[in-house]
Amino acid sequence: MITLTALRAFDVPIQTPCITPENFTGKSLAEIKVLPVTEGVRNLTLGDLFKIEETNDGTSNITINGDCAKVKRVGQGMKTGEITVNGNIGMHTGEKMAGGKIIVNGNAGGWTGSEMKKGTIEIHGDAGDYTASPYRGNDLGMKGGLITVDGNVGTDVGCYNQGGVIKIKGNAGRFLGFHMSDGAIYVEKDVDVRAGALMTGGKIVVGGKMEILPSFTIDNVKPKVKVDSETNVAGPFYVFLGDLSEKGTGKIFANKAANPAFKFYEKYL
Amino acid sequence: MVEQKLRATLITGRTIEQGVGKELGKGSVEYYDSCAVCFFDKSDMQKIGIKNGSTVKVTSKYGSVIVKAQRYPWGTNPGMVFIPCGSWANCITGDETFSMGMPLFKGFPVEVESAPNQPVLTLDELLLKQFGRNSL
Amino acid sequence: MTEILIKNGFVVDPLNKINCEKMDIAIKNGKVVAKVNEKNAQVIDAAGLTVMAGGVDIHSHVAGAEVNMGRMIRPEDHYKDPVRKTALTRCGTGYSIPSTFVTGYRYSEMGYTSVFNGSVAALKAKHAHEELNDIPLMDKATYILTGDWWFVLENLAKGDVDECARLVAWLMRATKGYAIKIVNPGGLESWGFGRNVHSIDDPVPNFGITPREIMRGLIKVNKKLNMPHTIHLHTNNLGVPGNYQTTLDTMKAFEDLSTDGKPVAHITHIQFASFKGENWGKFKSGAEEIAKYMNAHNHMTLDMGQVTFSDTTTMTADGPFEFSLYELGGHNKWVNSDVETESSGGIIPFHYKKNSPVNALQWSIGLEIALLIKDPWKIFMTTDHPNGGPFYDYPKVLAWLYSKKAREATLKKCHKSAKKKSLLPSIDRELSLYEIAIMTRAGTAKALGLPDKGHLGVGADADVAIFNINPETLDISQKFRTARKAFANAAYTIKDGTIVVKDGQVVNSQIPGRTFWVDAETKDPCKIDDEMKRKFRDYWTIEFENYPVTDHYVKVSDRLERKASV
Amino acid sequence: MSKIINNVVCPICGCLCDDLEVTVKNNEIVKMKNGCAVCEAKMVHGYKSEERILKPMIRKNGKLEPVSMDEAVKKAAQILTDAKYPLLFGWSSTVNEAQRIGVELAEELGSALDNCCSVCHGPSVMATQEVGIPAATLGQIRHRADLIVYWACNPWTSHPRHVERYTAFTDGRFEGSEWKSYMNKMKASASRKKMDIASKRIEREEAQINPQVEVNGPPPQTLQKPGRKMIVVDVRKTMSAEAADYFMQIEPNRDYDVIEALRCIVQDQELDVEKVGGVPVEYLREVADAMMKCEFGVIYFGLGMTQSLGRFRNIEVAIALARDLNRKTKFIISPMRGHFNVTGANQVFAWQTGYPYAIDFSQGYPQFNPGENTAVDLLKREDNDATLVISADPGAHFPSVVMKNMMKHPLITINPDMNAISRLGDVVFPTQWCGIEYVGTAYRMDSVPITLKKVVEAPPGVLTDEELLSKILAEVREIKKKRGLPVGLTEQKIVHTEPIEPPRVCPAPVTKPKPKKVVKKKKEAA
Repeated sequence: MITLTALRAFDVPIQTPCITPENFTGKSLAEIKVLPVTEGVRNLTLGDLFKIEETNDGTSNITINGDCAKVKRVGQGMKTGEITVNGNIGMHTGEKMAGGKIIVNGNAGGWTGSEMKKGTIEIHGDAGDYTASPYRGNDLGMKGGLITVDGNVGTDVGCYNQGGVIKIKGNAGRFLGFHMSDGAIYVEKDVDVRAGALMTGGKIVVGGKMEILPSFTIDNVKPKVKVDSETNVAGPFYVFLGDLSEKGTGKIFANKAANPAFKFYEKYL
Repeated sequence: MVEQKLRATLITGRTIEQGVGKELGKGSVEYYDSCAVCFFDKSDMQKIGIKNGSTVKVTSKYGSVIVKAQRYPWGTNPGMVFIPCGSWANCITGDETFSMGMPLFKGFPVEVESAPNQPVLTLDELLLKQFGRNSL
Repeated sequence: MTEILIKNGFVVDPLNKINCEKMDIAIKNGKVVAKVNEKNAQVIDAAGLTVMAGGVDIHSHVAGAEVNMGRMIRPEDHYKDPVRKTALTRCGTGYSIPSTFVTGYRYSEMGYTSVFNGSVAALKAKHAHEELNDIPLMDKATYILTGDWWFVLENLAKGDVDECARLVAWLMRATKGYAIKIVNPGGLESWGFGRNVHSIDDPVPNFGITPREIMRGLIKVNKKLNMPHTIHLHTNNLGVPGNYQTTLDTMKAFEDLSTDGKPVAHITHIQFASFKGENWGKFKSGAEEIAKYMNAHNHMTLDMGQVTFSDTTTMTADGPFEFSLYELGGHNKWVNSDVETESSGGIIPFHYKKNSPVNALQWSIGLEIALLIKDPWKIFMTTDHPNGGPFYDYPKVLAWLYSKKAREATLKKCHKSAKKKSLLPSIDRELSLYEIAIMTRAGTAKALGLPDKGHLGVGADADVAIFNINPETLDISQKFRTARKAFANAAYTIKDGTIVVKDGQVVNSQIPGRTFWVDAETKDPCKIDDEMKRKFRDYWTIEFENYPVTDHYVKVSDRLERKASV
Repeated sequence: MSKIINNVVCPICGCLCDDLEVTVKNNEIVKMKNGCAVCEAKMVHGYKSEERILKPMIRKNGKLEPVSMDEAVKKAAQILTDAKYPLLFGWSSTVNEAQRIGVELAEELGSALDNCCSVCHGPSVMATQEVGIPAATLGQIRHRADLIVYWACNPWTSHPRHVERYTAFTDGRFEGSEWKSYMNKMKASASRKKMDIASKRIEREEAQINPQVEVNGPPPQTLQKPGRKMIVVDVRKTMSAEAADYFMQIEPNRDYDVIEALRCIVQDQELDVEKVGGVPVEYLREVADAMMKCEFGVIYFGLGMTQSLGRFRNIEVAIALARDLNRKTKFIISPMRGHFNVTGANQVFAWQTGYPYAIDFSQGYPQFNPGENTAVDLLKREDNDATLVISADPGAHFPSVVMKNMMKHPLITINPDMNAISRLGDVVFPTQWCGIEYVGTAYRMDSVPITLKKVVEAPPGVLTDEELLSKILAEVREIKKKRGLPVGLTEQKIVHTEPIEPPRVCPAPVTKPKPKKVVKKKKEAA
């Protein structure tokens, strides 16, 4: 196992796509120390920014200590192994991840788990905007895998989701699950406006307050809903179908008790 | 009934006077006159007891600014106030971009109160107050 | 300027009828000369290498509003292919629409030295020239969309070919253009109100003219102006199943206009215009019919528009075509860009897949036509970059042309219905290096009317490509991958007498390249009076004086003066 | 002696009107015809105001002091090369020729490069990246449009001549001007207003946090009339709304919902709700009807969409609406780009790097991501430690909460006059007014390139943006070389207006080129 400890507080963005378990496998400590990274415009090596130690436990797992909120692209494209971050981490963490696990004991930046295919990301703090959403212009989002967030998430989370599962214990921002076509998003608390906009499939389950776009239509009321094989949530829930403007068949499950304002929809049932 | 504070939605944007003012020069009287103002619906003005030309203090989560009140000439928009874009408006606009580069310029809550006898700062005074420097 | 002597290479120079002969090429002051002093010259030992003239691409969308819009809307595409800055070269991005600098570098790395930009609306010609200036290492020129220019429509509807010719001469000068480009004649104007024309005899709404009359009129104009290139035509009904009939009708419509046996029109990206079958389900190849016609007639030239199976971006001035492509579904972005009084346009990102029956057959059609037309001087190699695939896929296309084995290797992976319908298994022809040189440089230079390009005779421009192919030892049809690699990474590229690429790497990025444009001198210039200016103000939203592309916009200008017969 | 210069291009807003008639006397503009009030303010007065900067300045002990150009350039280059991560921002009020050098400078520094569009129509660009855009040049609208929708914009104030030059009040080939019918309407409404004043209404009493739409009436019969129709959709009534055939007032931040509702109606979907964004669904139905029945419709949208809640998602669905409408008729949608060359900056950046704005060069190649590399986000996170601002005024147009972060680090400004940001600079450069004092290219809001003209001579010693940036770039390279860092090449300047050689007279194309056979033949040794 490799432990990276930030040598100082970082003031400008740092890009470290080299930090993945595969990339560290088979490298000596000296070789890891000279892996290229950038701090702002400067070309540096990993050893310039982090104290690097090795514990012989036979794995290439990585532990990062310190406030790394400005460190971007950790675990980009990783396929196996585990990265544990004790502190905050910056943007694009676990982007295009194809396997393995990332645990963040702190907050994660935007685009965490962007275009992820497989694997798990556990965030024990908050996650930023565009978590699990694809890069600009891309309409292929999270394909699979699981992201769990203990805190709140920002806006545009889970856009173009094609099959991933996202579970959020806190609140979620606007445009949750924008244009998603499959997969599931579960938010235990409140969701800001325009959840499920342009969705064509998949489901969004909201335990707290929310707002429904005019382009959704009420389908029925259900006592409980299954998020994935492990999570079942008790309701009752109003089930909305949409997004009509995309001729979609996505489903939004809005908690009945938390959303008394939706009562008028019942006349259509 | 005159109330203490008006809670309203703020929009910032362009006006033709601001356009003319900025082209004449940011230090010009025209720019000052056209930008250090806040437009109100007539009913809102009565509510907090202000008239055309009264000074008001507009406060948001991000700061506050003193500007002159003016009646909005078109239609009725109770609950909406408008400040032309410029240094004064930007004392109270927000830095929340939702990760897309665009800060909070339009459609967020502010509080307005009458602030008689408080000066409306000139651009240089305003910059000095905000950033501790100017061109003087 | 340095002198260069390329020694002992196998020279392939079809315009001079030299086929893989071992000889030396001498270069001085940017030109090929009879000899240079070996002591002063930089000597390139080309023993065991193939020496050709620099490649001339007859149709590629590398610059202009449409291309740049394509760049702008595809960040996800560029994200896959970043290009790092070096001490010699600028950074940028690649993939389906590379940034301008990268375009220049990548062309040069393949031994290309000239590129002709597919289409530009006159109103936005300044934009195209600004971008062309930023494409280093290449000579370039741009075609101007003329077919739906209101002045052309009006004068041809009146039957006044001479006045039309004078106006087109003015237009070429005003836009620093090289040739008359016609895209879906009449269709672009119809698209102004969301309509289209569906045959060459469909009337164009509001203008009382048909596509046939537009094309024939402009061929006459082209002749009267004595333009170096023929008209450059993108046919009606492009990309519609069954359109090979329209293409044949179009070609037949020009038969009587060729009086001296020389070509009068160039149909570009013929692959997209050779579809058979009533609908996409019954989609078939029309290659045989097109090739049969071409083998019997000499009044046309074509280029392939080959599909290369990549995630690319389609872009054309044919607005209605792009919308119908969007309507087929499966696309997340659609750009339409009409240009007042002149043109329309559209962009759709498109992924050509081997497992799609239609895409796979499209791939087959392009190759079928290229191989079934016997005379390589009639059909040239392009991918209609980026429509069929990016230009840096050219080595792949060449491999399919010179190696049956390469074709079979790809066909094996294609959709089974395409495999069944493809004519490729029945075609044994494999192109020689000589024929490849015709399809990529000699033939294109000839069709474009460039006497100093595409060959290595004395007086030719010193644009040379040297490939690591030894015709004596390498059987390119068998070892197609080795040859493909050689075509992708030129051993040397020489531009204007300077070595710019060595071993597939740019070693000098400071040669800007020239911009060709045609100045056709008519006996009476077209009348620019107040009436004309008033009309101009009515037609466009900019003033007459602000329309032309001034010299400011052409970094290195190369004016081709022509004497017109009107 | 005064001379009149025709067809001068106005370097102010995205309309780039090119029909100005400018009178110059003693190297000063004294009169201008055809332009709008804003144009007059700049072309006749503003460009020569007392606010003009004539010498470079450096802040010493808190005060700006004039210095020589060399000293200022050296200082600026020093700041930029010393910084760990500089930001180059602005570019929308300068010409393409300068923007080209700007990209090269950013590339050489490895810095962040952003353009003003990130706080105006950047979201429009982002939306285009998601769904494309059916657009057209302005003339297409002038000739053909019979339905013109201005959504969340007020052309009367931000693009004063847009309506008269390009849309409703202009005569095209297939559609005529509606100016006369507008004048009649104005007369009628003037008398109605008098009546209104006479019968004074009772004021509303209850306070409202969310402004409630009350002037929203049903769409009038005029939406069925032949000829051009103009609809304005906005959160408040404006002068433009006054001129429209129908004004639809919606609640702030509800553009997205209203457009989505319209999209559903256009696709024959039933809505469960009765009101969207404060507008009854039956009114929306009539608006959708007008959109579907027109021959050629257009939506122009402004900052009301890009800056309110939803940002680029608003535009994304607006574009989707226009796209859906193309299945029924011809429909176009276009942003009302603000500054005269903000479009050009996007174009130049895109062709040189592949990306239109929000670019980061720190990896040696361009990376793009609005929200990550956009100026406001960078400043908010305090990622930069030096800033260069050119031809823009974030001092007046960025929220001061983020400006405070910019002020923590050195600031270089390049602007012709003392705008708010120049007042705050550490190194302050003067520059010429493009379009008044030097020639260059700008792109109109519909991406039509237009050449700006030079009408007067610049004050002595003041350089153009292009010259100034080239100087800074050369100095940056000098410093990097001294530090032993690799540097790029300076582009060869080719200054000529005529062909390099006498024009070639080619043989007619019918004669096949017959080059002499030439090449020395060598027998093989074997």
